[in-house]
Amino acid sequence: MLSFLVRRLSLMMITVFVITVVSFFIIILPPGDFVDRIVLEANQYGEVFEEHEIADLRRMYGLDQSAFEQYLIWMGNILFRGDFGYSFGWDVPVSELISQRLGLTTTLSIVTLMFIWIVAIPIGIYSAVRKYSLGDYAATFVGFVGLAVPNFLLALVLLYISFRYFGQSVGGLFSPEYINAPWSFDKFLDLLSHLWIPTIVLGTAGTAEVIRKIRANLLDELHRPYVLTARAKGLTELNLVIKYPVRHSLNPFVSDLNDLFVKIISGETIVAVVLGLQTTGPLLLQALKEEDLYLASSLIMFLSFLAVLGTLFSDLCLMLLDPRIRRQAREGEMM
Amino acid sequence: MSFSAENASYGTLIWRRFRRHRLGFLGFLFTIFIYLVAAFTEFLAPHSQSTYKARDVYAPPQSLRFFVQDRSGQEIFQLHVLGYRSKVDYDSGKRTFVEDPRKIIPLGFWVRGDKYDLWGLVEFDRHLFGPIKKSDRVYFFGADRLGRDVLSRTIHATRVSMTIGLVGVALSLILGIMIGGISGFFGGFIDLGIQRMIEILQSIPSIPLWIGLAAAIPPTAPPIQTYFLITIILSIIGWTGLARVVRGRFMALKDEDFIKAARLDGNRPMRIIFKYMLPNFLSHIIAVVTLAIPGMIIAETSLSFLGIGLRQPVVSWGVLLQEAQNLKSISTAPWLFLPGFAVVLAVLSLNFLGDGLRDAGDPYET
Amino acid sequence: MRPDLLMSVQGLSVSFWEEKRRLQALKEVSFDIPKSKTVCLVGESGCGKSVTARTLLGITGANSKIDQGTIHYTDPSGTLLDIAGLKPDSRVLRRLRGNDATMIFQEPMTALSSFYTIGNQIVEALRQHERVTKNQARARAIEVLEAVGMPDPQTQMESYTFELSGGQRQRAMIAMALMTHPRLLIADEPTTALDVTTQAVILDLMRTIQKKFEMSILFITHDLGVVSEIADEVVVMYLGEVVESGPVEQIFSNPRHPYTRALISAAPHYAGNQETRLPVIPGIVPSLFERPTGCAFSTRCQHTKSELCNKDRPPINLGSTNVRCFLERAGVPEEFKKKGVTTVSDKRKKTESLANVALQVESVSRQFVKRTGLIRRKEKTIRAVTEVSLEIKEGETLGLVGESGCGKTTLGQTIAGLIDPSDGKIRLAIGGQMREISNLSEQERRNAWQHIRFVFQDPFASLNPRMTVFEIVSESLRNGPSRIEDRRLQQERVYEVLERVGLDPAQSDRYPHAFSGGQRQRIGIARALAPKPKIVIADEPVSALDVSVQAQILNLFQDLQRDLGLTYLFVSHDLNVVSNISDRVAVMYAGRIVEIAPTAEIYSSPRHPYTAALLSAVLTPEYTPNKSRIEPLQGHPPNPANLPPGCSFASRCAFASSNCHQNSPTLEFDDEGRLVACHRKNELTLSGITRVSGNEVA
Amino acid sequence: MKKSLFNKFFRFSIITGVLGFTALSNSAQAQSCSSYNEAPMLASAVASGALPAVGDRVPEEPLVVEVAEQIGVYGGTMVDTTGGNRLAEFRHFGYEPLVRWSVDGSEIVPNVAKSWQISDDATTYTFQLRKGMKWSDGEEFTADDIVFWWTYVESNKDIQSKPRGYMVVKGEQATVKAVDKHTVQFSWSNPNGLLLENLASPYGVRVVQFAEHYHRQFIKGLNPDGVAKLMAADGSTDYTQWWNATVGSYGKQSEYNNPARPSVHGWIPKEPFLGKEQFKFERNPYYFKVDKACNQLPYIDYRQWVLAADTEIQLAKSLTGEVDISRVNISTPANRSVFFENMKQGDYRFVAADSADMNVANFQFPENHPDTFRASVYRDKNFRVGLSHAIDREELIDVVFLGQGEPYQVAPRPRSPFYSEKMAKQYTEYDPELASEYLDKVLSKKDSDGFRLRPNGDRFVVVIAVNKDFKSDWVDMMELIKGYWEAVGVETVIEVLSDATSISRRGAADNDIGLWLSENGAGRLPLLAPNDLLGADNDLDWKKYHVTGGKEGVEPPANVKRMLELIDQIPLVAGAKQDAVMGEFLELVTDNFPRIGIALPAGNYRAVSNRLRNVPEPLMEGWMYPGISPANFSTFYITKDKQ
Repeated sequence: MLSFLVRRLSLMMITVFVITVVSFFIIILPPGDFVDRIVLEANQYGEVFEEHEIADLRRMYGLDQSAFEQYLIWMGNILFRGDFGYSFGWDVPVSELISQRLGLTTTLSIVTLMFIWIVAIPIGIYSAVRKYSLGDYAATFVGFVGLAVPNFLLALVLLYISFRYFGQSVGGLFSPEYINAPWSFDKFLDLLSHLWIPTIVLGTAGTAEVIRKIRANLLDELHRPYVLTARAKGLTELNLVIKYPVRHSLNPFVSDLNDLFVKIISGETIVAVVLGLQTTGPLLLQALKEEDLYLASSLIMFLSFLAVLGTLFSDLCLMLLDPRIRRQAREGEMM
Repeated sequence: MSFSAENASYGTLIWRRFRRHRLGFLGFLFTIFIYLVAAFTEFLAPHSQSTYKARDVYAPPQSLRFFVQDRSGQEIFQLHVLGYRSKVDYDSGKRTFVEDPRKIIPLGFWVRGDKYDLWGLVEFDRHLFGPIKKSDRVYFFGADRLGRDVLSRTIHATRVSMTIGLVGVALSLILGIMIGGISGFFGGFIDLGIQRMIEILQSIPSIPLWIGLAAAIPPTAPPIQTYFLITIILSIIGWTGLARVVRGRFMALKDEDFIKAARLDGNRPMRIIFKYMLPNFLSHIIAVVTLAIPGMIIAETSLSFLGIGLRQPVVSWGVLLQEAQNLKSISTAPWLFLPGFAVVLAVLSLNFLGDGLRDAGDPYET
Repeated sequence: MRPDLLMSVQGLSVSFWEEKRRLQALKEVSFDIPKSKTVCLVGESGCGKSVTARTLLGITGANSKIDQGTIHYTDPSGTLLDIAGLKPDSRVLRRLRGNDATMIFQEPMTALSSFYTIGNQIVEALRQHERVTKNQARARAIEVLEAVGMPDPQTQMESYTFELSGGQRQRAMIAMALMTHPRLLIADEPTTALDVTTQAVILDLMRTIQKKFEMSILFITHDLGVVSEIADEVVVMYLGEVVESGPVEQIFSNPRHPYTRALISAAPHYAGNQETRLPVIPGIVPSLFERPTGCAFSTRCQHTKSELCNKDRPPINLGSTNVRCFLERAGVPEEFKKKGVTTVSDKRKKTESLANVALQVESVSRQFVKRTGLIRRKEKTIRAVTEVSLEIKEGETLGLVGESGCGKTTLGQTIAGLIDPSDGKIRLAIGGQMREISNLSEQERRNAWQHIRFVFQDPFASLNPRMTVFEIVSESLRNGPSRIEDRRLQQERVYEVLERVGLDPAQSDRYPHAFSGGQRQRIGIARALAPKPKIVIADEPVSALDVSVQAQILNLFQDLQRDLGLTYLFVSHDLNVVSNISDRVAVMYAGRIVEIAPTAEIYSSPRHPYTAALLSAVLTPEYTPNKSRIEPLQGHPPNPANLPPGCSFASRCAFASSNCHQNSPTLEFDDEGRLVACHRKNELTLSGITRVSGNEVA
Repeated sequence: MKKSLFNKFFRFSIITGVLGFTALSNSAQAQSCSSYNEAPMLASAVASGALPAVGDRVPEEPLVVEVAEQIGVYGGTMVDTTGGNRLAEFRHFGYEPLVRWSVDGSEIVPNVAKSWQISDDATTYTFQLRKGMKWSDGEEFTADDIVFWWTYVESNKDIQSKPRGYMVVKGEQATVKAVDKHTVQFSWSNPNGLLLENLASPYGVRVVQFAEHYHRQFIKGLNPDGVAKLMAADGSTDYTQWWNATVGSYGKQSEYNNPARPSVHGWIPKEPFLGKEQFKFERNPYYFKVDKACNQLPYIDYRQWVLAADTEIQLAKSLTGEVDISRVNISTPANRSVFFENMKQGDYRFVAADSADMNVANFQFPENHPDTFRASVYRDKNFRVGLSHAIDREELIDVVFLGQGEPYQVAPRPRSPFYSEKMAKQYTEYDPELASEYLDKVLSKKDSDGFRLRPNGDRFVVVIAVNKDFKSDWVDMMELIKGYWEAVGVETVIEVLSDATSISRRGAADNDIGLWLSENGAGRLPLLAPNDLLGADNDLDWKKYHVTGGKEGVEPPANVKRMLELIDQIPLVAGAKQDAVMGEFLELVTDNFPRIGIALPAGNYRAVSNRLRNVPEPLMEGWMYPGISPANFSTFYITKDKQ
């Protein structure tokens, strides 16, 4: 078990490391660098930099070095000093920018995941048990519509409705009075009251997918012999379905959990941009667009770390859920 | 179990099962419909995608009317819409439109309108439906900020959006089958390496990938090239899932008795792959592919939203929605969101179709 | 209802809805279950045995419907219930189900959930029906587990299904069914998935617990050997109908229905003479959609009188057994009047003496290596086959038997070339010369493959569903040195071989799904024969087939050998089947061959204790009152990843000495010139199948 | 015609000539106050002695600011949105240079400096500072602070390699010296004719941002050990990087982030705010401005910023009335309707905001394009005139700009002293036939579809690159223009770029016709960027020739040569001389017609919450006039009932 964890964690580290290399070079792939971006932006509102000022900026940001050197410096600082570098665009250390937003992203992602489960699992079960019933069709249809509406569209419409008809303050996950307040129960409630729109928007696509998955898996499981055994024991249909086939059908679902999680994290970017949430998404998008190198790289590193962590989590869940996998892990047979 | 037609091939059986899947079949019909629209956009759209009329900026949708009064005051049947009287009001920042009952715009089928090259071959100016008078305009979906017909633009966008999904998935499929197949067939270290690569690709959030790659598209690329580069970008991200499916299938099939039998029959690996393995997961792959197309369509809209997708003057649903993606449109010109319904319809149809295909995929399952 | 009855089923008809078609699964089924007796439901697959059992508990599923009939049952309080009239989810029925009447299933691996400990699932059976604390339920579970002979029940409570052996799983399943002290235990093919030795243990156990708990058992099986072993009453079903029912001794000694007789005679078994050709029932059980008018069996019955049997449904004829047949009205054939069933119709003609060696296997081993651990450095070696040597003569059939996991399939596939041996040599007689066929290049191997062909176990999985029969059979003719380029000649060969295996060449443009299991196995055989091979390796080719079809295929194998001079390596777990077809038999245990000898010698006087144990567990479809029971073989084979030192069988062997636990015996000639791998081969006297059937073989 | 233009310039030059004296008399007014009022929020601090009395905080001669509507009331919080990084909007509180633009941008008026004198040859500028003016930490603001800035920051090579160009004349850096405690002098050996304009621009702000007493500690040369320690604490190894990240000179956000840093702004941060989702600035109790009623400014207690990067969120926040003044980028004609729809709910009003730009956009022609035929076409004025006449500006304004604006060329705005009707209106009438006539003089051959051909028979195609991320309405505009130009036979390809892709196109030698902004059209702003009236920005060959004295580049035609000379002249002369030079330059430009304009920008506005008062109308947008910050935010107030 311990060796399993050690093995997995070291694999994770390697994966994240490779991702940092790949993403670093993807970020610098577009033509130009951060200084080009700010010069362009400045030009757009009429400001003109003088040549020496541009050179100064480039030297200051270390952009006069080769990409390889830049990467080594950044990685070296992370490894040896725990320093993630400095955001060009925000003029603050990357760690300062990320810490709070990463928390919000994680919260939002997890709440969305919860939302998807709470909505999709019962509906999926219902759809499978009452296959081809009116309810099944309705659930499938609504689910698919959720899948079909582009997130950003839904987000914008909900945003408009919320401020136009409910007069809710727009953008962000907190009301103004709580933004800089320390954590309290009221702040938490305030967060919840702002979370529902992004959660719904982010959750729709995932919900449809999970409903479909649960339904298909469960349909397979409902005809397994152990269901008959349980039925023969005299269990009521509801107890039986939940204790046996549902639990069994969760397996493939849990192993796909991470895909879902990664999708939510990716989808979060667009939704957060539209809704003006201060999560990592808009930060990353902006950083990418203006090649705020260390900010973008660090964000991707953290996000992919989250994703890899999600894989581990889903594997651990799987172990929790499936004694067979637990045994494999114990015996060191699992990757 | 018995089969009503004993000579029925595998494909026939799938089709028969598929026919019984009601939603799937409905999805199939709609999908065909949408692709037909994509094939005949110029003919089906009343106007070209770029025809504009300055006076009709943000004209709301018109409704179809059926009867007009002739000179004697008698009601006669004539499809028509009412033209607008409009006035700009700077204070409200708007052009206000009032239907003018005297401005009857008669509509008809097979009418002459904007010229186009059908499939780049024949020059033609007939349109399925539209105003009888060439200079008239009809806006069933309203007009956009340049006074262009949203319906016509939606129809024109169908081609790009629907084919981008198709081409993108086809590319992903080629990559997925090749890489997944290699991974699954050879196994061992190659498999391990490819699996790691897929894992890494899947752990990178897709947006940085998109942005990085999209920005690398040369700005001088003509629209058609941009279009293909965008599909390539979409498929670079899309292939991993397919590769996994293919690999899984390969792995499972490799141990099937009939594959062993094929080896014993002296077949070479290539023949085993193409004659035995591929046909046996083709139906599954088709289903997966069908389910991947809507993902591509949505992804294309997302790319456009991020401002790194297709660019004007190319119209895709993503481009149209991106143009509409602002509070101004919601608040004062909600009809600009109508292309969204096309997206929903297409995605729904393809999903239902894919679901049906998947359910029908294995005719031996009960 | 008679007071000695626990349950009485009268005129029960059940139908299913499948894809908008109504399908009658049971038609006027009637039988009784007496108290504390075992009733066996027998028949081939698709005869409605399981549906009957499930109907009794109301667990047939939502798409089924009881059309008519009654299931009378007196509950513990003395109330007479009609289960057929109760809603499946009614409280009354639910209280009965799993409480007063419990059920066990064929495959405990899938019938038990792998997600919960067996303790959890056993305890649940009790707590569902009785208000007991967890601890009480646990205590009772341990008690019951002990009663069913589960070793170390305390610990095993916490195990999962996949951590138990097949026998232990089935014990757990039985324990689960016994938790509530049921009065009726329904067992749906509980031993079919088990090895013979385990089957013997479980049957023994069921007999014991029946006595102990005074239960009635409804035992469903297709295996007449099992019936003869356990039944008090027998109900023979065919196509959803009861065709004959009666006491076990009557059924075996004086079967009145042609189907019953055919079933008994078609079952292969060792009868002192292996050169037998099995009597067969032509055709297969028809689909429920194609139920014949008149007598259900009329389409396959040798005694059908068309004017009679095809028109009306025969009435039930009471007598020594109750039988649904017109025969007695039409005139009973002579053979029916004899006691017992004739099991041999036709003597097998062996061709000339077996002189030339066709295949030589020399010290072949096969290991699989599994890497585990933190950096995949630890290796785990699974020794599937260890130092196997054997020879097969031209025209000979060598039977290879052993329990599941003993390595017989790996050996077969290694010889066929599907798996490379880790060690050793395999030689094949090609053109009068012994040529090594292991360790060849791909090209050479492809050439060798046409001489040595393989028949797979599963007739469904081994045919490519996307190819027509013609394509499948002709595939090997496209490759290799003797490939047939000419399309016409190719077709000729395919047609020839299809005819040879009893298929209509006109159907060769069909896809496999249009054929039944038996026909598919014929296609598989045709495919093997197409390039005119010398040797055919058949891996359990009949184990997936029904009794009647099994006989057809076994006969086909024999006919082909006789006509084409083929050499067979016939791999099977079923000693009855092997006895029927083999000239010699090799017995495998834990990857090694422990004994090799001509069939008659091995069956009548085994030299290895394991062979003897296997034979003692073999059940034959004959009823013998007061059978002398041999102590069934306990324990299970060692884990091939972790073989103990010394003789692998030592831990289960009644005769093991300390030497056996230390040194591994090799396969050597004993004093009588028999090849045995046993240290004590010259000291032991072991008995084989000595029982001689009361019904003399003709 | 020529004469009237000259007359105008002459009149204007007289006004500017006496500016310095006007300023003097301006400051004299302030003396009339015997005591000052202060914001109630400061009362307790004063009472407790933590803060000196208001009379001791305000300079002896505070700047008295005219209010737009009426004397305001103290209190309240004004809310803005911020895009987060690159805080250009900090102009909104940080526009406190030495001298500043008047609200309407027509003149330069005193700010930190109460008055100034310019030597006749424009080589020496002397500024009088306000006696008793304090930094926000209560230390006195003196001429030494400005000398400190010049010596240790602006011309410090550790911090930047060179000072900003306006402090350098013909390669000579300024001499900055403190004449006395409250007098500072900038001087060169050559005239620096545009110093005041530059000081009033955003680039002038830096002069008064470094308090010597505080910033000494960060200067390596003055405090080597201390700096080393500070850097070590921050884990920095590079001084330039560290300076910019922690102290920050112009353009770095860090310059506002440090609450301990003394400042002269109206509001100052109380804690570091960079990267925060929302933050507040508090009034500076030592602010140097008062109103006529002797109230110390600002009226508003707090300025609050809420992070909203996405424009739609910024818009939504304005629509709900959360924000007091809508941002410039969302206050477009296109959004006017949505603002109007939500006006009641959001409780705001429209305040007109004039653009300082000359035009919504201009086309620039690379007259030295590497493709020599193309270059020859672009050099031909007939081609440019033809294309200009081909554009239906009325329709375009109607469709794209909601009918706001008038057909206009690249020319000073109507209220600018440099306005000329000819320059603004020539060739703007829509006349396709006339256009064809002009074009026929350049490209007469046409193919069967009516497209004009090169001599070799290929179509002559112009490619216009548009950055959709910058001005999305340009894409729409181009779609119309493509139609107009193709109607007269010039095939036009639109290349739609994004921010990212447009970078790779910058400065490419083979860029075709450029499309860019025409800024600095109001008041005297045209003086600051005369280059923007010449040919393509990227077309450097002529300029290179001019700069290197003929060693590199391509020799320009005589009129261009003259224009380049005049551009050099403008900053070297002052007063009437300068205007004369500018006049000649503009006439040459008018005659040469190097750029095609579309329309005069109009119809801009800001949505201003109804509770916010004293907002002058019209506001003005721009960069060198850093609109809208010269609107005197310190005089804005929030109505008592809505605080």
